[in-house]
Amino acid sequence: MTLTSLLAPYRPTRKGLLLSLAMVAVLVALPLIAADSYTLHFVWKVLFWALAAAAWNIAGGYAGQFSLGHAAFFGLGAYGSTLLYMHFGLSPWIGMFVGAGAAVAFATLIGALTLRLQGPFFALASIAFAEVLRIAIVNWRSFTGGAEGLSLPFDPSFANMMFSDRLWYVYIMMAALLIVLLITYVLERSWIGYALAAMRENEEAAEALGVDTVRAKLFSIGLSAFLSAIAGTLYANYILLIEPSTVLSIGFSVEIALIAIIGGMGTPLGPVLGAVLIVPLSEYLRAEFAGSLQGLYLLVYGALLIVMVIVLPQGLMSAIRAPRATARRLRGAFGGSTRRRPVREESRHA
Amino acid sequence: ADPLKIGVLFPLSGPMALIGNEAYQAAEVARDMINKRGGVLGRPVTYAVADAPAPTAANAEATRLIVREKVPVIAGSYASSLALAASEVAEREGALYWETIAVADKITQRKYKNTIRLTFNASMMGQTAADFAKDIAGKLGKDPKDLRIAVISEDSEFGQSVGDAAANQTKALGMQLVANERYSRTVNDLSSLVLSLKAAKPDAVIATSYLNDAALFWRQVRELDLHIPAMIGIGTGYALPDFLAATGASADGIFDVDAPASPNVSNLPEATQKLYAEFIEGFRAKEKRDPGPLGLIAFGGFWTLFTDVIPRAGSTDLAALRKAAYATDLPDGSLLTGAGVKLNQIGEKEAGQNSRALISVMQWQDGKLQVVWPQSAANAEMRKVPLPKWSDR
Amino acid sequence: MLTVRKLDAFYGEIQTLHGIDLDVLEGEVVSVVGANAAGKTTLLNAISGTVERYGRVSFFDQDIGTLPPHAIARHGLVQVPEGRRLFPFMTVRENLELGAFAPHARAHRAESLEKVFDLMPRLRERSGQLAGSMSGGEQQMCAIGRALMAKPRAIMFDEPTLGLAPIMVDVVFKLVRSIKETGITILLVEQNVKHSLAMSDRGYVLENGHIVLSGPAADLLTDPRLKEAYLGG
Amino acid sequence: MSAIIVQLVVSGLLLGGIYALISIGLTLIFGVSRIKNFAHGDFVMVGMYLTYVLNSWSGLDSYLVLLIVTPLMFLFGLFLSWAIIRPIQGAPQVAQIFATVGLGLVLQNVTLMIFGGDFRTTASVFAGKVLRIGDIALPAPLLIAFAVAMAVVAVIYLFLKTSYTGKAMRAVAQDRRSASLMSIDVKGIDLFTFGLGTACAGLTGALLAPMFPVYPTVGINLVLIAFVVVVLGGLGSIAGALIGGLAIGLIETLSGFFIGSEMRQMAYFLVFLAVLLLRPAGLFGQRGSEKLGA
Amino acid sequence: MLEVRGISKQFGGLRAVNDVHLSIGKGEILGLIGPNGAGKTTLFNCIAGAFPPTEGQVLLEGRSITGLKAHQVCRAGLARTYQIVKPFGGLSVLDNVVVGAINQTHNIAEARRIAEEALVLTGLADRRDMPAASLPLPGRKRLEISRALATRPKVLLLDEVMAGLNPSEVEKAIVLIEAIRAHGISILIIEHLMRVITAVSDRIVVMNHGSKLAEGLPVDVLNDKAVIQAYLGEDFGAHG
Ligand SMILES: Nc1ncnc2c1ncn2[C@@H]1O[C@H](COP(=O)(O)OP(=O)(O)OP(=O)(O)O)[C@@H](O)[C@H]1O
Ligand SMILES: Nc1ncnc2c1ncn2[C@@H]1O[C@H](COP(=O)(O)OP(=O)(O)OP(=O)(O)O)[C@@H](O)[C@H]1O
Ligand SMILES: [Mg+2]
Ligand SMILES: [Mg+2]
Repeated sequence: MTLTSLLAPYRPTRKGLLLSLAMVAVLVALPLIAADSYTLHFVWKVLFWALAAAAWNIAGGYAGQFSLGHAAFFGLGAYGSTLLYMHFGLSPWIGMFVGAGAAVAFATLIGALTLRLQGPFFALASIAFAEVLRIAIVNWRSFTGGAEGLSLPFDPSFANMMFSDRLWYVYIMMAALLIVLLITYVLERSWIGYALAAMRENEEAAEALGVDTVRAKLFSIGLSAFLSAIAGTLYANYILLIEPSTVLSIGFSVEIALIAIIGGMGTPLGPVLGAVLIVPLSEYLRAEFAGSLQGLYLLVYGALLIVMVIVLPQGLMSAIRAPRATARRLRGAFGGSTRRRPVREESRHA
Repeated sequence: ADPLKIGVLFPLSGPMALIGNEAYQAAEVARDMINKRGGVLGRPVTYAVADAPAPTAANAEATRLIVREKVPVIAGSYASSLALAASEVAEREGALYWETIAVADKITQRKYKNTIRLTFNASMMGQTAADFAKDIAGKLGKDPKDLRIAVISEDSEFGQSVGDAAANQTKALGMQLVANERYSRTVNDLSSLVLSLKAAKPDAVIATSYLNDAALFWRQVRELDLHIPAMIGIGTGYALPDFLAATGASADGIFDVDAPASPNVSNLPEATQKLYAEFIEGFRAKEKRDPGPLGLIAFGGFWTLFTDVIPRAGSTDLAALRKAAYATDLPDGSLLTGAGVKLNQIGEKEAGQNSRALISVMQWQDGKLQVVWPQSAANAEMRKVPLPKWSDR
Repeated sequence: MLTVRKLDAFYGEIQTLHGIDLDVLEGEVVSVVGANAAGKTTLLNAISGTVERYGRVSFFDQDIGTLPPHAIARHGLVQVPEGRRLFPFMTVRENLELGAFAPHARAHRAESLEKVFDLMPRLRERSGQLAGSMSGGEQQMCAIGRALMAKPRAIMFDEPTLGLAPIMVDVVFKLVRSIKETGITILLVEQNVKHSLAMSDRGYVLENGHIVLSGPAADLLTDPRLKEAYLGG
Repeated sequence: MSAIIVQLVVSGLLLGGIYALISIGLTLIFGVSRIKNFAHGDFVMVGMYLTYVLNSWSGLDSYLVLLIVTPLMFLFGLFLSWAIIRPIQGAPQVAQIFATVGLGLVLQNVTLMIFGGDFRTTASVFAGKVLRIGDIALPAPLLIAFAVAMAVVAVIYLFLKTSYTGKAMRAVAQDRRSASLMSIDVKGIDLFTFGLGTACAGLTGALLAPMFPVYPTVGINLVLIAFVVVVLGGLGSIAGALIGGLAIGLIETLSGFFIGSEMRQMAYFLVFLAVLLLRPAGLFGQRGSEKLGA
Repeated sequence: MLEVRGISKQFGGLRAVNDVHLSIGKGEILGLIGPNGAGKTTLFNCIAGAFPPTEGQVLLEGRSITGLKAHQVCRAGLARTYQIVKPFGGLSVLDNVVVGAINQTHNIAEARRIAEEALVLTGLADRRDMPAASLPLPGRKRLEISRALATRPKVLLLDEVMAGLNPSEVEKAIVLIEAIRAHGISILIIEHLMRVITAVSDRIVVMNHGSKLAEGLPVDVLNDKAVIQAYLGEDFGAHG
């Protein structure tokens, strides 16, 4: 009734609105209550992954462009604002949008060149593009810092988007996430949302119904890239270190997509849900198993991933939207009977 | 007494886990040894362990160690990217960051007050390799200005900075830089690189490699019959027993520039010799094998912290710790590797960098890595300079 | 020989068949007619085992109600699916050969192939062509041929004339008739109700997943309820 | 100079043979069951460790051990297919990707826990042997791997084309339901295909072991190349895997020499993208199969 | 309304459509028949912009739409259905149709109203909330029509939308076609059911091997010797 009604698509209700406002209020208040910097870091991290996954979701979830190369956009944002800041002293608040512009340009290039590719072909092509960018950045040392990356001198001020108190970072990240979620909500309910959904389901049919799929693709990947780049800048100004083997890596791209999928791709709150689940889980596992048996943490993580996919292939969101069907699935997955047994008749002949 | 908790941050899982764990094991031996001696400041030492496979994790874990575990010092970390991320947190949150192994120059170039590094940096390694090449020019039958040097490196942050330093030093010393190549450490084949070198005809190759690419390179050098009169490796790739296992007898005569794996113990002061024996024994008992060079370095870092810095600080207060750290003055030969400790002071260039870090050149000789340069640390004579042609082996 | 009792079928949440009882005797042609979405395809699929189903199905006294589809096909109960569903990137000959995948059919592959080619000479002409590139009628022939290759004891046809030109509709109906004459039992789902009932022995009428009417085909053809609902006046 | 170029081409082709070998199992599984197995590189890794362990325990040469490793990996594949792949067969393709990513993590870390992170080298009488024709060097292990790659391609190609089981596998690839109606045990075929693909990975591992040191994450480097090869050659096409593998090998050595070692990967990614642009289904892909996707 | 001038389409060595001329007036229904593989669907694809014709021109209300992209053709006022239906399986029936309507208006409430109208017309209104994937084949065909109608076309191309309907359903569908025509929409319809073709077509064009074989009023065409031989079969009429 409560959460589900809020999440049901195309049915914005007053209750839903109030509920989301309440949730936002709680969110905003939360960091104030628990204010030690580890907690803040933790909250930041959840918000950060939610943001990255939500940005991915627009292309990967809504438009069916299953990208495994989003690290490229993210990296362009991180590198763009950081280079401008370090070389020209440009405030990251402005550099952020320059970086995002570069990401949009790169996305447009990728989008235009991969128009005909679908499914795994698109995914592989997106990896290839991201790798090409990574290799270029690694080898252009004089400008990009090469494999060593860039390390931002810590010089706290609002203009530098650097703060001694992590609370700032948390609120900035929260604001960014809320904006992206809002964009997603509006998009989903608008005609563009329909066009994207149609394109995702069947490109040719969408085209025949008047959807300009070329524009729809470029729009979705462009918007997604833009938002990913913003996330990149926010990341860079918090961690203060960007290096290609992290922010441009395939692993990073995969993790972003993973969170959206675990949560439920193509739903506004799916990425948030994914981050809320995955980040604490991995943090807990790492803290728990560090220093004991090496590898145990990733082993458990991998196993959980498998179980999750087997049990909830459509993501957590599907479990919230259709709790009963999911419960049945769960019972089925763990060997219980899902429905009454086949009828057994006494006599073999009718 | 209540225990003294020290933060320990290494990559214990993920792609850097191999050496991360080696260093962590050495740290455990150091803790056990100090506790046997009654701990530090009369308190037993315990570790708050953090596994940081990547910089984001390093940031998170460093924060956790300082804020939650309330550790006064974080020691680590082996990988430079982790050191950069974690030391940044230490600077912000107020703890001493004690780097024992990571070599990126940048770690001590950010003017951070709380970041100390006991080991050398990447540029020093690259320069040493070039210095060494010049030193053996005579043995190779060449005048240094005619010595043809090829620099190759894998393209990680370590390889790039070491490679650049080696290339620059080669030019600075007036030698011929005939090739300067980078490659990805995940390659499955280096034949094109070997063939490029074949065309460049170097007298010495200075190679910064990780392990699998080091083994791959040397295998293909042999297969493609490239004669390299002097092969100077830099870093762990050429030093690990795994390298020997992968290349067998053909490794004989290869140089490696690194902290000494088996320093000439007899050259060390008696106290250090004892310590050395105790550490080796402790490590063997725990891990059933000998420690590698990074284990030695890591141990030295932890041991200095426990036996010198914290006792002199007298408390775990940050200011006191920092003051004590910067006042450290251990002569050469104090650490197991033969190095000493004296930090560049705040305000100086590269504050927090140990100026007495020792880089040595080792050589594979009959399956053992012997220190052959500089003379003061050497425990064996250099041999096979130049290396015999493949057809003569 | 084919006995269906209390058969239910489900697509996920939705129950599509409700307690179907149906019998087909050896050598018979039985038609199932019904509106769109009545569940005719689902019925054939439930018998073939390709949808989730519960109930008793026996074929020549063998219980097949819980077997997987391939095992059912191996008992000689073969379906020609709606929309033909050939293997588009394989040649006609390969499609036919795959029809004889079941061990008992494989042994007679060569002679079955000759029989099929004799029955449908067009397929012999096209035996090297990729199945996906043939016209609808030819594809339908290939699908029927593929079923015959299995040495079936009974064939279930699901709308075999769907989308075919009138001239091909004739051809297909003639084919079905000649298959009946070889003694193979037939269960036929077809929208061309008049035509299919005319060649059937008995018929069932399916509505919303229930059997609402059954009996000899001739009686059904004249049944006023059927006439009104399905024969279009 | 010309000797160097000939050597580059030879080295490229030999390297390409390895890439082809790595990719065959992947393309097979991809083609028949539509499973995108991101753990494939880790299967190769497991094959390498198995070879290493059997070699060092029994002292048998790794080329003999191969005869044990391959069938063992077939069984391992059957088990994984039954335990993990079967339950996700109907799941959305993205979910499948992540199940296999998870599987890869598990395999990597189980080996890490058993063997530690050390690099392990497998002994063989052929390791280090080089066949020299004039100035051209042909390392024996590479040559053997290349020959095996050719043989495996030929055998699997013929198997798919002529054998009944092979045809059934192709049928399943094209229409699963139709195949089941033709008496084909689709789940059995899935199981068998996965077993076969895993056995190919195991065989690859055994052939790589004498050449490359093995460590828990060695598969990560292999799987991406394997995917590039498979998509370049064409989804599900065995001949495509061979041609794709050889092409990537050649591109690597030639670009490494003429442009610079740091550009090797860049070069093959660029070629890969160019091919996808011109032929979205890959060099040998069934036209339109890029839309099949799922 | 729609004029097709000398359209040809070549696939490699195969000339699937060869120099076909057609024209449809406002509110007219033109039947297009021919043996399987005659090139009817290919002609549709050329007209609707799924791919460009090798030769020839297509004019809509006198304006050339040749070579336009499918979505441009659609916006120009020409909608089509697919013989191999392509529903947006994951979306509800209603949402499928809304996609057609967003062409007309970017206001979703308005688009939904248009979509519901179309669903009422095609008789799918009671299944509006079902996922499209769960519709059986004929339902999907009606969904194709509904979506096409929601784009408010001037010309509608229908490709075998009645295949699989039983005789009484066919009768209802004929009524539906007439209702669509009553909205002033011109229709080009491919169908193999002669009952339908004769009932709705004002004129008929017969294709064979890519070329036009015959054209004219239904009675004339259906008694044409060549048409009977190529398409209807000698004993056509025995059952029809
Ligand atoms: N894949 C599916 N998923 C969910 N529901 C389905 C699916 N296929 C069919 N249905 C539902 O099952 C019911 C029966 O469909 P079925 O295809 O058996 O009808 P039919 O009698 O064969 O109709 P037709 O004459 O159109 O072929 C319909 O209500 C349909 O909506
Ligand atoms: N994309 C394509 N590439 C190659 N050949 C094609 C393509 N599309 C159709 N064809 C071929 O063109 C010919 C005409 O096909 P088309 O689908 O237009 O026939 P049709 O008249 O619609 O037949 P039906 O009544 O069975 O639907 C066929 O031989 C078909 O195989
Ligand atoms: Mg049906
Ligand atoms: Mg057609």
